[in-house]
This record gives sequence, C-alpha cells and structure tokens, in this order.
Amino acid sequence: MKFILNTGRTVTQGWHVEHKYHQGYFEETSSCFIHPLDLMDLDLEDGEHVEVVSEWGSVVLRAVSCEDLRKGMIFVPLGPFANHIIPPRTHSTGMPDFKNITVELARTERERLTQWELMEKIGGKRYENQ
Amino acid sequence: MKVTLEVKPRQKPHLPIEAEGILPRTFFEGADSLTVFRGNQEIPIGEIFAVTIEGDAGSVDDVEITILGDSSRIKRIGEYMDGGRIHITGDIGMHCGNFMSAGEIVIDGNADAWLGREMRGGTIRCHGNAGDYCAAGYRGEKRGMRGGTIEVFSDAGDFTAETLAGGTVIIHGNAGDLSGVDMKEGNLTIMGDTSRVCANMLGGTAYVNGTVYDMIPTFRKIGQEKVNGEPYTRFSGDIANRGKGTLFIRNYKYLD
Amino acid sequence: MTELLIRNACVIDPLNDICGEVMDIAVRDGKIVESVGSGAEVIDAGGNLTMPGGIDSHTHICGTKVNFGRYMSPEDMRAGRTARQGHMHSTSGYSVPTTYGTSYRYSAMGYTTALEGAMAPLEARHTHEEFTHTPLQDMMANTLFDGNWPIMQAIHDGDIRRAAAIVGWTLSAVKGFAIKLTNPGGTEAWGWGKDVASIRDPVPHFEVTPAEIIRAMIEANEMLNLPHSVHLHCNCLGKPGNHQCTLETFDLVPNANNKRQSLYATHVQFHSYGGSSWRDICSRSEEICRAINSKPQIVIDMGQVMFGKTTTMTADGPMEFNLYRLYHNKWSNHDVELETGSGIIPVYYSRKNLVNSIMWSIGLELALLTDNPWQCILSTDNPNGAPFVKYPEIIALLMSKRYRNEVFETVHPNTEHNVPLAALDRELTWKDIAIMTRGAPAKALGIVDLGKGHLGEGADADIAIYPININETDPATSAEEVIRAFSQTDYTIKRGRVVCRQGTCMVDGKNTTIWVDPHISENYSMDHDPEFAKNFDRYYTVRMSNYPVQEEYIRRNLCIETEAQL
Amino acid sequence: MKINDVVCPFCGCLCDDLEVTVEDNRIVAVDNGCTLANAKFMSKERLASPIRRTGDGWENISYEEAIQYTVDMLLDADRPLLYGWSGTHGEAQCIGVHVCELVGGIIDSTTSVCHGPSILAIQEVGHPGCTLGQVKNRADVVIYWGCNPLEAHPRHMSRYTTYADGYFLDNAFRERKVIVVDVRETETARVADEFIRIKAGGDYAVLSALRAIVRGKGDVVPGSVAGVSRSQLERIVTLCKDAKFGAVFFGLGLTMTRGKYKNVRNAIELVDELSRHTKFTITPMRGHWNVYGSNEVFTWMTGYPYAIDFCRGIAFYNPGETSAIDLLARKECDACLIIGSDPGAHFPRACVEHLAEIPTVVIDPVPSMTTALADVQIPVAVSGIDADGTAYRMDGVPIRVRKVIEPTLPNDREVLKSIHAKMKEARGQ
Repeated sequence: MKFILNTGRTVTQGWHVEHKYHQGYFEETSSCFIHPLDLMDLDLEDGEHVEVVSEWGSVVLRAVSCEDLRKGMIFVPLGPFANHIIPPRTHSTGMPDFKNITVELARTERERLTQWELMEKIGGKRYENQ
Repeated sequence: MKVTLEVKPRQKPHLPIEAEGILPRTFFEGADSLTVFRGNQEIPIGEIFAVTIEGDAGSVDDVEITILGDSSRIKRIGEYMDGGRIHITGDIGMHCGNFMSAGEIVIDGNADAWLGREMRGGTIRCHGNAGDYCAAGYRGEKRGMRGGTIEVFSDAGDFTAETLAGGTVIIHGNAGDLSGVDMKEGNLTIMGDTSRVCANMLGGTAYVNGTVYDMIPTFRKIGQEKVNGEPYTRFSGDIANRGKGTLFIRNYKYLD
Repeated sequence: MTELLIRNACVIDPLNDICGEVMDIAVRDGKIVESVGSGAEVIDAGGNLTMPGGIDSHTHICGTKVNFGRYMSPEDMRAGRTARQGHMHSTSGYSVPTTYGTSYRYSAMGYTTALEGAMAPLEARHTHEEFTHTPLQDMMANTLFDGNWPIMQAIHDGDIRRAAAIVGWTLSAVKGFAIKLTNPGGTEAWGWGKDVASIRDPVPHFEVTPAEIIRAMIEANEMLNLPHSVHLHCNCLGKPGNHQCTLETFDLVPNANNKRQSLYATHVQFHSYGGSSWRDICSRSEEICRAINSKPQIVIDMGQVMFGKTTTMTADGPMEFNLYRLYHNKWSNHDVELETGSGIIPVYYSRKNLVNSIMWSIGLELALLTDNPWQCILSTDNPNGAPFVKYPEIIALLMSKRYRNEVFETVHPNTEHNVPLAALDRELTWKDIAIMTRGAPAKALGIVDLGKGHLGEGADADIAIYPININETDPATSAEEVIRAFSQTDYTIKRGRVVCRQGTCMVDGKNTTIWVDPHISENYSMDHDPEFAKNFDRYYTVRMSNYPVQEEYIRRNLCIETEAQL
Repeated sequence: MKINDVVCPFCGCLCDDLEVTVEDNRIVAVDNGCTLANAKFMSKERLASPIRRTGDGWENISYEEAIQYTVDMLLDADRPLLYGWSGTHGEAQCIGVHVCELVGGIIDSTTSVCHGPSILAIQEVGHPGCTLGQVKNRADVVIYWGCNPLEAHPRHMSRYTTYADGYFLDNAFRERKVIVVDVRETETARVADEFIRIKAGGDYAVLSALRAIVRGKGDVVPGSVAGVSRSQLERIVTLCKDAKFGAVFFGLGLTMTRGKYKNVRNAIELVDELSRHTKFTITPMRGHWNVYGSNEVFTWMTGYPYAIDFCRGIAFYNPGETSAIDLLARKECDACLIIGSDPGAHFPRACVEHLAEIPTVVIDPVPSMTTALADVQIPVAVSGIDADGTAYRMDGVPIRVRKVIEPTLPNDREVLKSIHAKMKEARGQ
C-alpha cells in the first residue's frame, strides 16, 4: 500500500538527543505512527512490524496506532531509521525531502535492526560504552 | 582555432574541478598559464585535460573548444563566455555558461544544475537532461537570466527558469516543479509536463504543451485561445503577487 | 618601549590649530610625545598630507541589523570578495561588507575610530561581538532609547531624573556610549504598524510626544554628564516636507553645554525636504542651514547620498516599510521589545531619478551652506546614503566647484529647478575637510580629552598619511588626485603602529571599545528599584540578570566614568 | 547550591529562567526547564577521553594525539567539510571560520537541514520579524504553520504566546487567537482556536490563495485549495486583518516539503501583504540551540549565513551545491570535521555512507550515531553546562550562557584554538 511519509521531531526523540544508547531512543525512532484504519487495511496489530520501502531503500519499523494522522499518511520520528530510506536529493536547495515522501508499506515478520546495526551496515563501528 | 580538451582520469573523480577559464576568449588570448581548481588546489589545466590546439583564430568567434571524456564534475565551463563555440561531447558539471553573453555551447549529454545561470546572451543547447535551476538566477538576486536562448532537448529539473528576466527558454521534455517561479520577463516554453508553473510570476509569457500538475490557484482564467492552431487555456497572474504574466496551458490540474 | 618618528609630515590638525605646517611627529608607546630617541623607527612622510586618524561619528557597521543586511544579501556579498592573505582575513560585500572588510577598507582610507550609529540595548552583545572582529578601529556604540517603555513612562510622569537614571543604568549595562533617538516615539508606534506624524503627535498608549522625549533626553544627557550629546535621527525621515519637522525639532534644543553641542542631528540630508509629495519634493537646505548657523548648540552630519547600489538600514522601522512600498524590493524589519525597531531594504540611487538627484544635491548643500565646518560632519550615514568608500568622492565634490558642475551635468535635468546647489560657489579647504572628518567628530563625540582627533602631545598616535602634497595640488582643479589620495593612505598608523600600508593591512589588530559608566546614587540605581525589576522580568523575555553585557565582550576597553547629578 | 536564571542549552528558545541545583560539582536538579532541558542537564553519558577507531574497535588516545590527527586530516584534504556548529557557542564558531579559511574548506551548520530554506527565502524577499517579547506583549493573533512547538520547543507557547500574559494582554489565553496549520492534528493543533489541515505538499498553494484574498482578489481562488475550503481561508484572512498584532511562526513543515524555500518566501510575502493592513511579523522556529548563532557568526565573518565554500580562498555561497547534504551525497568532500551535531542520526543514508568512507573527526561531549562513523572523537565540555559563551535565540537575541559546574575537559573553543594554532604552525605562519 502506498503512503505519504513525514518525519519530524518528537519530545521523546528530543529527550534522547544525548542518550542515543538508550532503549528509548531505539523504540521511538524505529516507530512508524499510522492511522488505526490503515493498520487494519495492512492486517497489522499495534506494535507489529512493518516494512517501509522508498525509492531509496527499505527499513523495518514498529507500527504504532495514531489518530493524529490522516489515513494514508505515516509519521516516523527524526532519526537513523527514517533516514535509512530518505532520499539524499535536495532539488539543489541543500534540504533533502524529509517530509512528504511516497513509500510502500507491508507487514513483515522480520525484526528491526538496531540503530547501531544500521550504522555498521554502511561501514560504521559501534562505540561500546564502558 | 580548434581546441580539444580530453579529460584525464583523476585520483578522486568525485571532487569537482572548477574551470571558469575554459572559454574561447582564454584560448584566443593565449591559455599558456591557465589554471583550474581541484578542491582547494590550484593546478595547471594540463593536469586535468590533455590539451590540443590546432590552427589560429582571427577573432574569439573563430575558436571552437571540444571537450571529450567524463566532464560531469567539471564546473563553470564557459562562464562569462562572450563568443566562439564550446562543444561538450559528454555530460557537464554545474554552472556551465554562467553569465554567458555571446557564442554557443552545445552539450551532447546531460548538464548539471545552474546551466546558463544569469545568462545575458548567446545560445546553449543541451541534448540530454538539464539539472535543477536551468536558466535561473543567483541566491538573493532579483533577476536571473536576462537574454539569449537555452534549449533543452530532454527534461529539465526543478526551478527551471526561476526569476527569468529576459531571453528564451525551451524545454522539449518535462520540466520539474516550480518551473518559471518568480519569473519577471522573457519566454518559457515547456513541451512536456510540469508542476506549479510560474508561481508568483510578475511578468513574461509561458507555454506548457503538456499538463501542469498542482496548478497555482491564484491565476485568473482568461479563456480558451488558439496558439499555432492548438487550443490552450490562457491565464493571467500571479494575482497573489500583483503579477501581469501570461500563461498558455494545454491541460492543468489543481491540488484541490 | 616602542618609538616612531614621522619626518616631513605636512600636518593639518585643526584642534591644535596647525594647518599645513611641515613637521616631525614623535610617538612613544602609542602616544604622541615631544621627542623620541635616535633608535626610533622612522617613516618619511615626504611632505605629504598628514592628519589625525579619521573618525566616523555615524556609521552602521556592527550589530544585529547590519548583520541582517549581510545575511539577506548574498548578491551584495559577492560584489566585493577578497581571499585571505597575510594578516588579512577573507572579505566579502560591497555595501555591507563583513566586519573584516569594513575594518580593512576604513583603515585603508585612514579611519581609526568609528561610532556605530544604532545599538538596541537588548542586542548589545551582538554589536560588541562584531566590534571584536573589527580590529583596526576603536569603536563606540550609540544606544537606542527612542521607544524605551520605562523611560517613556517616566517622562509621562514628569520624572526626568528617573528617565536619566534608567538611561544611565542601561548605558552601563550594555556598555553603550551615547543616547541615540531614532524617530523617537515612532518606533514604539511601529509596534502597532503605525508611526508618529510630527513631534507633537503622541505615542499610542504611552501618551508622550516625540518633542517631550527629545527634550527629556537632552536634559537627562546633561544630568548624566555624558561626553557626547543626544544623537538624534529626527522624526519623519525621508518624507517630502519634513524640513518643518526638522526645524521644529531644532527649536527644542537649549544651549545646555559649553564644551560641545547639545544635540547631534544625524544624516540631516534625509530631513531637509520641501514639497508635499514625491512629485514636488525640493531642497530646503538653505532654511536648515540658516537654523544651524544661528544655533551653535547643534551639530549635524551630512548623510550624503551617492549614486549606485547600497543597502538602507535604520532603527526607523516605519520609514523602511514606506521605502519597501515604494521600491517593492526585499524588506526586513526587526522590532525589539520595549526598546526600538529596525528595518532594512536594498536601494539603488539613480542619477536619472529626480528625487535621488535632489537628495544628492542636498547633502552637498548642507556642507557648503553651514558656515562653520565644526557644525557639519562628513558622512553618508553609511551605508544608507552610500557605502563609506565613497567618502573620497564626496571630499572632491566639496573641494571643487568644477567637479561638482561636471557631476551636476549628469544628474536628472530638472534637479536645478529644485535645489540651490548650482548657485553655490564655495569650495571647502583642506582644513575644512580635516575638521569635518577629524576635529569636529572628535569634539562632537566628546573624545578629544581621550586623545582622539588631534596630534597634540599625549594624544593617541592614530595618524593618516595621504599620498598627496597639498602645496602642489589645487583641489579645485584636481578632483581625481584628491579622490585617489583619500581612497588609500600611504600609512595608516593606529596606536603608534603602522596598521595599513598602501591598502594592505599589516597587523591582526585589536580594537578598543569606548563606553560610559555614569555613577548614579543609590536612590536612583535601577539595580535596587523593585518596580523596575518587577516590570523588567514581567515584560522582557530575558531575565534582568542576563541582560547586562559581561566584561568578556569588551576585552580591551576604555570606560568613561562620569558623575551623574542624580 | 542553587543557581538562578540559567540559560538552557537545548533548543532555539534559549529559556533563561532555569534554576539548577549543583552539589559537589554535579547537577542534581533542574527547575523551570522542560523535559528536553532536564535530559540535557542531567545527561551522564559523556565520553571521558578522546577515542580512535582501531581495526575492530576503539581505543582511548590523548588530546594531543586527537588534535594532531585532526590537523593532519584537514591539511591533507583537498576539500574538507567542517559541519555542525549549532551545539556550540559563538566564540568557537568564530575560530571554526578561521580554521576553514586557513585550510580552504567548506563550513556549514545544521541550518542546511532545518531553516536553510528560510534563509534562502529571506535572501529573496527579506524578513519582517521581531523579538519574542513583541509577540508576548502585543500579539492577539498567533499562527503556527508547519511546526509543533509542544514537541520541539516545549516552552514556546507558555513563554511567548498562548499562555504568556503580556503588557497589552492581561489574559493571553482568552484574548489571543491561536491558529495552527499542519498536515497532522498534532498536540499543538488540539490546543489551537482554529486548525487548518492541509494536504501534504499544499502549503504553497494555500499561502498564495491567502495572499490573493488579503488583496481582495479572492474571486480567483477555487472553492477548495489543498484540502482547505475557500470559506475557511476567508475566515482566516478576516481574523488576520482584524488583528492588532499578528505573529506567524513556522517550522520544518514549510522548509522540508516540496518547494522548500519558495514555501517560506510565500509565507513571508503573505506577512508583507498583511503588513499593509495591520502589524504582522514572522519568525522561523529555529530548533537546534545556537543554530541561529552559527548563521550570525558566519555572516559577519564570511558574508554568508551557512554553506560557505573557501576552497578558492574567497568565500563562495550556493546552498544546493556548497551545503553538507549535497557535498556528501555527491561525494564532493574528502574529509569531515563535525562539531556539535549528529549527522549520523539526522542525514539521509547516502550522506552517512560517504562520511563512513572519508576521514572524519567528531568534536562532541557524548557518543552519538556519528561516533560510529568517525575515526576520532574528541570530547569537550558542554556549552551552557561546563563551558560559557554566546548563543543567539531564534529571534536573534544574543544571550551569554554560563558554566554551572567546573569543567574537567577542554571546551570547543580551546580544542579549536589548538587545532588552529597547530595548522598555522604547519603552514609556517
């Protein structure tokens, strides 16, 4: 199913700006807020996993029911999960399309990667906190 | 005079080369000490190109420069060009033909963003696609391209002909979003589709042969009119900006 | 101990009554002294014109609104770019250059001291930060009090002493130098999108008139014993017929100080218009100058307009909005809570435009019709009338009737019917120019005693040596020579060091910030005034304790402590 | 010990009324702050020493080694990018510009991924703005467009708008109308007097329609624009025109959606148009603490607010070409120094991939997503907690932030100063 993806700040994401090792950061930024009726259409329960695919890649997120959104629109808090599929194209303005991106959603049984696994996938190395 | 510049392989092929010295006048006047920038290193042109010069020139218009090889990261070719000819056989980097006032640039491949920025005169033909801000202006400057002709035979990117203030722009394929935005004078023709064309326009004329998506809602519909025998809807605007521009559009859809 | 000896200097030093005498100047540790030892470094001035370093007593070069002028104008920035070289940082910009660009260009022209024309107290820290990065000039900041709520309330209550106490507290807190009034009352009215129409038009809600604010501030200024007088940008700037407002304003001014003027009226060109609309606007410079000539208590600066591109910026928000409606160019505005406003728009002054041509004429007329050059200082209200790099051209216009005529030929043909300029034959002398760019600004600002604006013993060794021999050059017939000479010194010397040599800056430099700290009795101290503190924390969005500018921002500074009669 | 009137180092509101309790040089309590402020002050996740990536992990190194690595990296690069700056104070930003100028690099701040488009718009049409106190004391109409202060600037509404009583409004909550424009019905939208929900990507069209209606040309506007009925638009215009003082605040809903800066330009031109009828102002909701300070500092130092390219000695500015995202996505830079930001978390993957490929040094107090991509990280004191300096609020008001505890690590300006000094030495200056 096609959706419009918006990303943005949330208080919880903001709280974790300096706490990126916390489980809370992982939970918040790997959440995909979605209208309850869309959840039904996708045959998903609140908290189940969903694969979000853009022209730039795909990422597994946890679906979270949310009535603030219109049907057909999802919201993912700013962070490495959303950015995994955000196109780097800026239309030569310097600013990528962090909002208003067309994506495909489908139910998945796959687990989410952690934010660190995402970084390591592209050649990074997690710093182990002592 | 025939100048051939063949791009040599580079260690860091993605680093842009800034080469505003490459234009007919430089070679007409003698390009022995011509340098270009590779990042923050100023280097002789010979490090980037194999240079061959054949024959003489009686005037700048007798100079033809041909660029061979991968020139997709070479910026500012033909900046301030005032005569002669540049033929680019592949793709070309940003800012090709900035401030050009006379002569001709032909690009066989694609052009990156800001093709013909603030152009004053002359002709640019691009046979591939043009990037964003084709025929546009500079940040903060009220007026963009003021004269000359830019013709793109495939598609053009977003903000095509932004702040156009004179001259002619023809896109044979589709143009991206907000083409002709803040246009002031001049002519813009798009043979394919575009979106939100001529938003906030003050003056000038634009034709769209295909469909305009998300048509700006503040243009006044004047009526149906035939142009070269084809039916168009004529609009005037942008009313939001006290504009007096004219649009001829084949098909359009509002975001309602 | 460092010593310097300048030989064969043809000195004009009006404050010491020296005019064209060829002499040596001795410098020790940054000060002018009677003589130096044989080991001193020697500079041969070659008989060239040597003057105290230039002082700009009204310029906009540092602070929030200046920076916004840069911020919004990348097209202006690309007009004047230089790369980093030697001691010089890279620079950008033409009408609003970067701080380094400003500092280097002023220094190349022999300027060593400047007064920033308008600083909103709430944003003072910003001005001081930019001062730090304007390394080759000593700096002062005019502090804006045109729409200050507690002051207007005090004036409304008839309590001028309280108004003075608030001024004093604020100047100390923000490390300001003088009282600036920009369209007094008008900037507060602009908080509602309105303006005041005359000096008798009350400010909405506060019910005080501009005239009351001006008079109260002149009185407060003297109570605080400030070195400078009130520095006024009159109401109704740029409006046809505004000379009436200006004349009425001048009539308010008592002769309250025997050392200097009681009112400094800035960029008076913009306030000397006759007519009733843009169609019949004309010069009223003659009436304005008649008033100035009869009132020694007033000093003005010209606010000369020169043709070309520039950026206008002033705390006068409503005026800028009017300009925006006229030009429909980009417009910025920035109102500052409880204090003042500001506006910015880029403009192009065209010689083909009648109004612009009249403005150009008026500025020159003011300088030519003011009998006493000590009362009329050279300025463009940089960058409002023109960027300061145009000063040399203005000097040439004032010194040569022939050059004036040549330029007059190129302006709008109807100009002559609207201005008296063509009939003015006066040609200013070298001494007049020295007064208008050195002596008079130093005296008007009250910084002569600090060693500014002259070359007497004990003065700061701020010296400009221009590549021109005044005995061999007739300025009346050599405008080009004059322009060339004033555009670039041979040597600019600051605090006894050569800081600029033929346009190249030789040192990193470090400026001094000059500020005032009036001592006020406990009874009038705002630090212990519960009413003031309560309202401060209630209506400002910054806590009173976070408001004062800390010492960190004025690393090298010169504090003028005054004893207030409070 | 209780310290009063402490300035918050988190968002662009720069609230300066926090009360911090310190015991044994540790912060034990923060009062008056929002939850974001608390998280920042109470954070205990700082790095204690510089670290360097080894083949399969990380090792601690000395400051001297870390600084030398940075110097060598910058001097070796042909086109280094110096990115971040919003988390640090102005004095450090100034040195950053000097460093950039000296190596011939590109300096950009997080502006380019937040309100860069707002700056591009301001450069086209200017900016009718004001300090936040003007809004607090006067505004009877407040519009939040494409922003969600309750999540991103939690105290904005209580300090400056909805709940902030001012001189001319005794009871702000009753006397002030709040309008929210968004594609989502956010928490902020729910407390508004009027909520305009527009279709994604429809901001530009709605703004144009409003401008036409303000001009009295509403007849050209179709019955519905991007999901908003013309009658609602007309009602909004009436509300605005009747206001004594209107204030628009806008956020990333305008800058990040298609059209980018042209959306913002349209919003500014709406405010220009309304200014012909009454008092109206507009203010971008600057997010990351001192991001506006980076624009101010860069502007007076270089002439441009962000995305400045010094590769050729003179400053060149062209966001879209000289901005961090474009440089990284196009692989146009060959080394990166990151300070006071976390592009690893906040940049699109393609950009982050290039960061992982090129030598990268991070100057930051805490380990972040970017740490994983870096070769070296240099921990520093936190501006506003154990480092002092200048920060600029979203409306341009400069405030000095203080130290509330004594530092055990060097601060940003000290680290940058030694980098600068070592570079000058290497260049023989």
